[in-house]
Amino acid sequence: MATLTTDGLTKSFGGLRAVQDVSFVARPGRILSIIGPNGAGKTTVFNLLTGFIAPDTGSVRLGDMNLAKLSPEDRCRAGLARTFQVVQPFRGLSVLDNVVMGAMLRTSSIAEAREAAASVLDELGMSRLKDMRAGSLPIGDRKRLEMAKVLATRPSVLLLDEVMGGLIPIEVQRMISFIHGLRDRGLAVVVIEHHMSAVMRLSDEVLVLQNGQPIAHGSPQEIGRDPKVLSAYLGPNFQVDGGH
Amino acid sequence: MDIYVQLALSGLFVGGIYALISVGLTLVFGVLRVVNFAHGEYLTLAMFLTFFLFHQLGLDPFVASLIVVPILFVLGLITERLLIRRTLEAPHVVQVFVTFALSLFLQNLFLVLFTSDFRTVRTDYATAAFEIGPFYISWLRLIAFAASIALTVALALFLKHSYMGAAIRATAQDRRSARLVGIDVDRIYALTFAIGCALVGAAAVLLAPLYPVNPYTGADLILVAFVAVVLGGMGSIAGATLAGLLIGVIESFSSYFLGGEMKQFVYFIVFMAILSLRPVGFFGRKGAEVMDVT
Amino acid sequence: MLTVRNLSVRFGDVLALEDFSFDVGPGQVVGIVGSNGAGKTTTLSAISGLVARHEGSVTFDGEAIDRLTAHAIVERGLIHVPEGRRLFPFMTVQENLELGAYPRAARAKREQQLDFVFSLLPKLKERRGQQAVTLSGGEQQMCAIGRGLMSCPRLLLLDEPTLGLAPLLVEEVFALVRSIRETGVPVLIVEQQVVHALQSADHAYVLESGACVMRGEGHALLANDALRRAYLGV
Amino acid sequence: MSDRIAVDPPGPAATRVPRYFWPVAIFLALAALPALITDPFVLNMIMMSMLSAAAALAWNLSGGYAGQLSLGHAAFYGIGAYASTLLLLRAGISPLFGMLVGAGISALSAIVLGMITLRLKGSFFVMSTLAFGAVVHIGAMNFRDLTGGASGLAIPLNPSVVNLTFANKAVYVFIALGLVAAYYVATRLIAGSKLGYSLVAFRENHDAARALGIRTLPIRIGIFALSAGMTSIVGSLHAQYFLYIDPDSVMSLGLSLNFALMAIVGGLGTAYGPIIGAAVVTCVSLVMQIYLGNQVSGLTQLAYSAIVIVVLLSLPTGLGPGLRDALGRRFGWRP
Amino acid sequence: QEGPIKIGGIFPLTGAGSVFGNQNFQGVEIAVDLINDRGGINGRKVVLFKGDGHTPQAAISETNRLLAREGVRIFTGSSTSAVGMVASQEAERNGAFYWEGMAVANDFTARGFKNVFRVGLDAGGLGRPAPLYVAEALAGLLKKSSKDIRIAIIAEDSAFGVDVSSTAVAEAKKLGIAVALHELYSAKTTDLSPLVLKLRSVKPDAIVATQFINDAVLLQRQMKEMRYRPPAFIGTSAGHSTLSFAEAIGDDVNGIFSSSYPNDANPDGLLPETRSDREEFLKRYQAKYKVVPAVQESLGFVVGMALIRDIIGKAMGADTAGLRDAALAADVPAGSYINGWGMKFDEKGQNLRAFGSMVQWQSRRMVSVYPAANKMADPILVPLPAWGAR
Ligand SMILES: Nc1ncnc2c1ncn2[C@@H]1O[C@H](COP(=O)(O)OP(=O)(O)OP(=O)(O)O)[C@@H](O)[C@H]1O
Ligand SMILES: Nc1ncnc2c1ncn2[C@@H]1O[C@H](COP(=O)(O)OP(=O)(O)OP(=O)(O)O)[C@@H](O)[C@H]1O
Ligand SMILES: [Mg+2]
Ligand SMILES: [Mg+2]
Repeated sequence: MATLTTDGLTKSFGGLRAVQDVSFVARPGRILSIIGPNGAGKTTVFNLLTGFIAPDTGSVRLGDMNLAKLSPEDRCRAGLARTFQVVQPFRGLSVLDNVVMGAMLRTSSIAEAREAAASVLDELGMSRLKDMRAGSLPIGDRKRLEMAKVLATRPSVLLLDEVMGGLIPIEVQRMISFIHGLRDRGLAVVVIEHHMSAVMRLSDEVLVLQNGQPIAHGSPQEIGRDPKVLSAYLGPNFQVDGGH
Repeated sequence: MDIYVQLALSGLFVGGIYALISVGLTLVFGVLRVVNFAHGEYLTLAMFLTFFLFHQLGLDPFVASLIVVPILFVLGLITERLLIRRTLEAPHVVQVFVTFALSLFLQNLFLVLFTSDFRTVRTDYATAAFEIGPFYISWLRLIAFAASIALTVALALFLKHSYMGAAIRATAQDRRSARLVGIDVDRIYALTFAIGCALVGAAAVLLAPLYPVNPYTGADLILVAFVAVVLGGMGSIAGATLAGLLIGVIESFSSYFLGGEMKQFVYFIVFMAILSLRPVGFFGRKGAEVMDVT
Repeated sequence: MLTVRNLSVRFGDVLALEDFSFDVGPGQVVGIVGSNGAGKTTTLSAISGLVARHEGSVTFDGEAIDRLTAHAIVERGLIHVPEGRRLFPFMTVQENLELGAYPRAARAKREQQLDFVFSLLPKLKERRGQQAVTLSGGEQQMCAIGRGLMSCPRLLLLDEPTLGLAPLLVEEVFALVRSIRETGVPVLIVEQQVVHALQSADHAYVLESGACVMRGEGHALLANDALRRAYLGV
Repeated sequence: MSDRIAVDPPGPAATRVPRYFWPVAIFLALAALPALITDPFVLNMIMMSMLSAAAALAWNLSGGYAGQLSLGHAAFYGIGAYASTLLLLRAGISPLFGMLVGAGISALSAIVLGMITLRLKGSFFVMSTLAFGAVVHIGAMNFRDLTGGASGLAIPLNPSVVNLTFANKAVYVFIALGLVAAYYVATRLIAGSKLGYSLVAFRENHDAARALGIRTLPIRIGIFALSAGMTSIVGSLHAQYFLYIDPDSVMSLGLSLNFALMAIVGGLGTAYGPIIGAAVVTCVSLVMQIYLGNQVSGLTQLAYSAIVIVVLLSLPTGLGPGLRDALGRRFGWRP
Repeated sequence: QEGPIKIGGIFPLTGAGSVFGNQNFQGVEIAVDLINDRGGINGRKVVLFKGDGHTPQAAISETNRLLAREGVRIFTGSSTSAVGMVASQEAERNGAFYWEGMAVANDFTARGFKNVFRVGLDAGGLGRPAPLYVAEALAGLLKKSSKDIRIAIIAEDSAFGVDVSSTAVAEAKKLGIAVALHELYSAKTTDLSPLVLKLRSVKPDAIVATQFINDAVLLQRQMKEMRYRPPAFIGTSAGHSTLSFAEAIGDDVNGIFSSSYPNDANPDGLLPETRSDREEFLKRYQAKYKVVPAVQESLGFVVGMALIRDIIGKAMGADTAGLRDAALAADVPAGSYINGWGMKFDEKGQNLRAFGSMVQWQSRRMVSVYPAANKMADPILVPLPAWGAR
């Protein structure tokens, strides 16, 4: 299992500074949450990490490896996997085949990939959906499918972009336990989430972005009390333990 | 020096007609997301209509336009209703090949009805021209050019400033959302397709006095229009116009300097070169080619 | 105002919604909550005509609207703000809003309505010239609701308006819903933020696998133990 | 381009009969045909069907499985036809070798073209392949010293195996049948492999595929090149059967459209679809010619295009999957 | 042998080549009707089957269809070389007899086929008359010597234009005529003004053009628009010898030459029975199609008469070997066909007594002016008067 290190990531779109000087370390067995207002640059950070967008400056390293020159697919092969905020299923294929596409990365036999995919679906409690067409799933199941696909690539660092959006509280609870399970297996997990009560329960540390810049970094409790974060993001009524 | 100006002028004049043919095609693509391979056959049909009105009733092509353009509009409505509408939910390839088969169908229908003979609209003014300094300018080609540009500008203004135009643009961007703001999307589709056909009808009326028609005339011309549409950025009216003009000028210069047989070669090479540098064409928006993902 | 009786929707073999009946009265906020795939979006889509084939009846202001096309339903003032915002991406905020006033009834009042929306959502006024695709998630949501308001709605259907929004904005959206109700326009809202939704709703329904399993006043449901266990895990 | 293209359902194959039972049985039955049939019209019809089927199978690998809708494949067909013919005419080299040279040239040009155009999406890709086809066609017309230009090239009728020229049509039919069988097997093998899955992943959602570590560009270029090479070989065979080629008959846009049309009519992204499509389209149009050909000019094509429209509208996933679904519903039968 | 004699006609009847294909076919059909009305061949009727060879693929399947389904063993065609090449190859492969009319490819008779004959011209036959005419007659009319006369040779870029124009270039060089410009372009073009500009700057004494109809019309119109007028204009059979061409440009057609299949011959040079064939053909064609036949129709008629009357009739049947012997033995004097041709084949199967001619549009009718045997009138309007004054 490897550590993901980023240093001084910066990216502008035209005149807009979407991400500015963002640095952090995601360690095996730990969960880092990135939060911040809409448009703060969170998803852009993921795009930079996974190579879908090239940074203006800044570096990304996985263990000892500099990822700068690698394409998204090669970063995934190296063990850095992500989900999409706007889910990207293979709509025309069955749920199982969607996951097989991920599982293929670690085996050259389709039969083995199918077995691996089936067991991932099982872990996520999605076995009964395996023959459904991915395009006909409701939003929540699509989000879980998104998880299943990347888990099947057996990543060492997992980037999750709002996988809890659209889930009701009890489902959120299940998702949290699931992610804790991943952490306990030694994965490094980076989570983008607006669901604050989830963030509080889930994270080992939290990074807050605003207008592309980091404005706070610390344990969930520290963040929940940080006045800058409260005024920029959480709102004055926020309570550390109870969510809203 | 003079020769460059004269070449540029003739290039622009031909380009104007390419532009008018392309604009209808790009509009239909932009809104319905249908690449209409039968577009050229509507051109042929309208040229035949112009010919028969001229020949049987003695109607001047410019007068005939008052009949031809509305007929094409109605035919567009009918085609959309009978055929295109049924393909909108089908896979993209099915759409492409339904319109391809339609083009084959119409070509052979014309063949059965009109035979493969060439027909010419011979007006007194067909070759009238005037001189400015050392340049010769054909009235008809000048008028065709001016009318093409005028129609294109009118279309752009209509799209930009009328409610209907806004509805057409909205439908192009997201058909589901369009439904939700109360736009009758089926009607917009029919209307857009019909406008596309009417535009190509107008192009045909302008072309008829210049060029003989037989069942394959449209098929010969349409390849240029496809290139113009893509080069301009699919769905972009301004882009198609600019690309149409550009192709006209490229053709003109390359046939003078490299020989007539090379002109297509040159513009196809330019086309591929531009696309490899700017994959979405002149005014295409990134992501526009996959914009509507319902 | 809106009366829905025995609504059922089928997608191929999947029964997405079964026998759902409810009412939205004048000036009411009615909430629908439920887990993923429960059929919430399907309900709204069936009402607004996006899903054409369904069984049961939908009556709006005494008129049966279930055989009408989507645009005809919009003309009658029943406005659906869909899941995932769905703005016209390459149009400006102002153009998006103006298209909201496409229904004939709304066209005449376009300027007046625009002022109203801008006063309610000042952020949009600030961004009026910006292309929708470049807005942040929250701004997009505002714009989508604003576009709905531009149609002079007589009933507003909101599908997961807070999805993906930062906590501060979630508050703002619910505040907005309350102020819309103040203007006398009833709102039917679908939400996964169960607590918020139930707090704001006069009346609420709980869907599960396409069937309505609970109904009642918002506050009452929020206090219901069964619901708290099933949905809040407490 | 679209998310609703039929795919060979990946999944455990039907259990009762061995996986290759039906294909092998059908192939053997077909192989017996040339020996039994002497009617040259029917033999020609089978030959044309097989040439089309092989080209459609080749097209389908890239166009169907990877969703790379190319309308420039006739260029590769033409390159194959010209390469083997020129080597035979100018250097006396056997077409058996010449077709491999052609396939190599086609694959190389596909790689170059792919590196430029495979970054383009949707209709942009389609149009740029169309432009490529046009450029090659115009090139063949204009480089007259090499290609004979529009006058074309005639191959002498000197029957021999080395010349791949035969007086007896049945021999051609055997060869074409073998080619179709080989292409079918290749398609099945690829479709069931990691490569096939990767292509489908790309077709369905490009970004998602990349995010799962699937290296899309190299495999897409690879399959494009493979498809081009396979198309090219069919082109060489075409030249040897017709003994005359010119740019219009071996590299026209119409030809490219036909490859695609046959795959689509039969069932895109399936191994058997292109064969069904090619056989049905070819036979229907040839048989119709018998009944309509002596009437008014154009009637055959009129009827043909009308039938194509009706088939596409009523069975948008193609005859193969469409009929399979219908049979499946009726008899629970799944080949 | 009883039953009718079956002939298959493989012509492009649909698609881009169909204009000439249909015209050729109509001519052959008139010949068949005429012979049948005169009692057939030895009392046997002649039946003509239609095969639509709109592409080489179609040609091969139509040939096979007629072979297998209709029992046809004698074929004729084909208007375009691509179709003729394939149809004849398929006939040869099946041991049938093939009789070509209009396809001009020089390679056609160079393939070593045994049963394939071309009664019509090769590319040289169409390409040579123009330079010859320039050297022998036009130069004098333009008051120049053939040493200092300059011509521009332009052509559309299909097999037809390429083959014909390159033989014209070769012939001109042989005759010592300067070729100031040799240029090809696609017949599908919508604008020839760059070509007109080039012609204007080159200033040839005569333009020799091989064109189809639409581009022929376009060139004349654009020359007129741009006020450019060469001293003489020589077209070629395909585009410039059709009624549509005259129809499209009106009186401006007068004075234009066309190097052509002879559309017509001076009746004085024809054999007596040929004269009556000629009248029959003109009468029957006009009765059936309501227009005056042009060169492609009369060529079709010649092709039909030569095949049926002089080959099948002599061979007394339809057996391929017999037909081949009859063809090789044929020695039909010039003036035996309505266009003045005769028939004698070389060992490759090319008719040596087919010749091209020069016609000129006079009062909007085509009139033969060259060679002497076909000459109906003297050339007029040389050099060409201004546009609108013809
Ligand atoms: N390709 C792009 N071109 C231009 N601007 C972009 C692009 N991608 C993102 N942006 C802008 O960059 C900013 C950051 O976007 P990003 O998607 O990273 O926000 P986010 O923090 O993920 O927000 P949310 O919580 O709403 O998902 C936004 O203002 C967005 O509009
Ligand atoms: N177009 C469709 N085709 C097939 N099935 C569909 C389609 N749309 C929805 N469904 C099915 O209908 C059921 C209800 O879906 P719906 O979108 O209404 O759920 P929802 O309650 O809105 O869920 P979420 O909270 O995830 O948005 C789901 O099981 C879904 O799979
Ligand atoms: Mg985001
Ligand atoms: Mg929903």
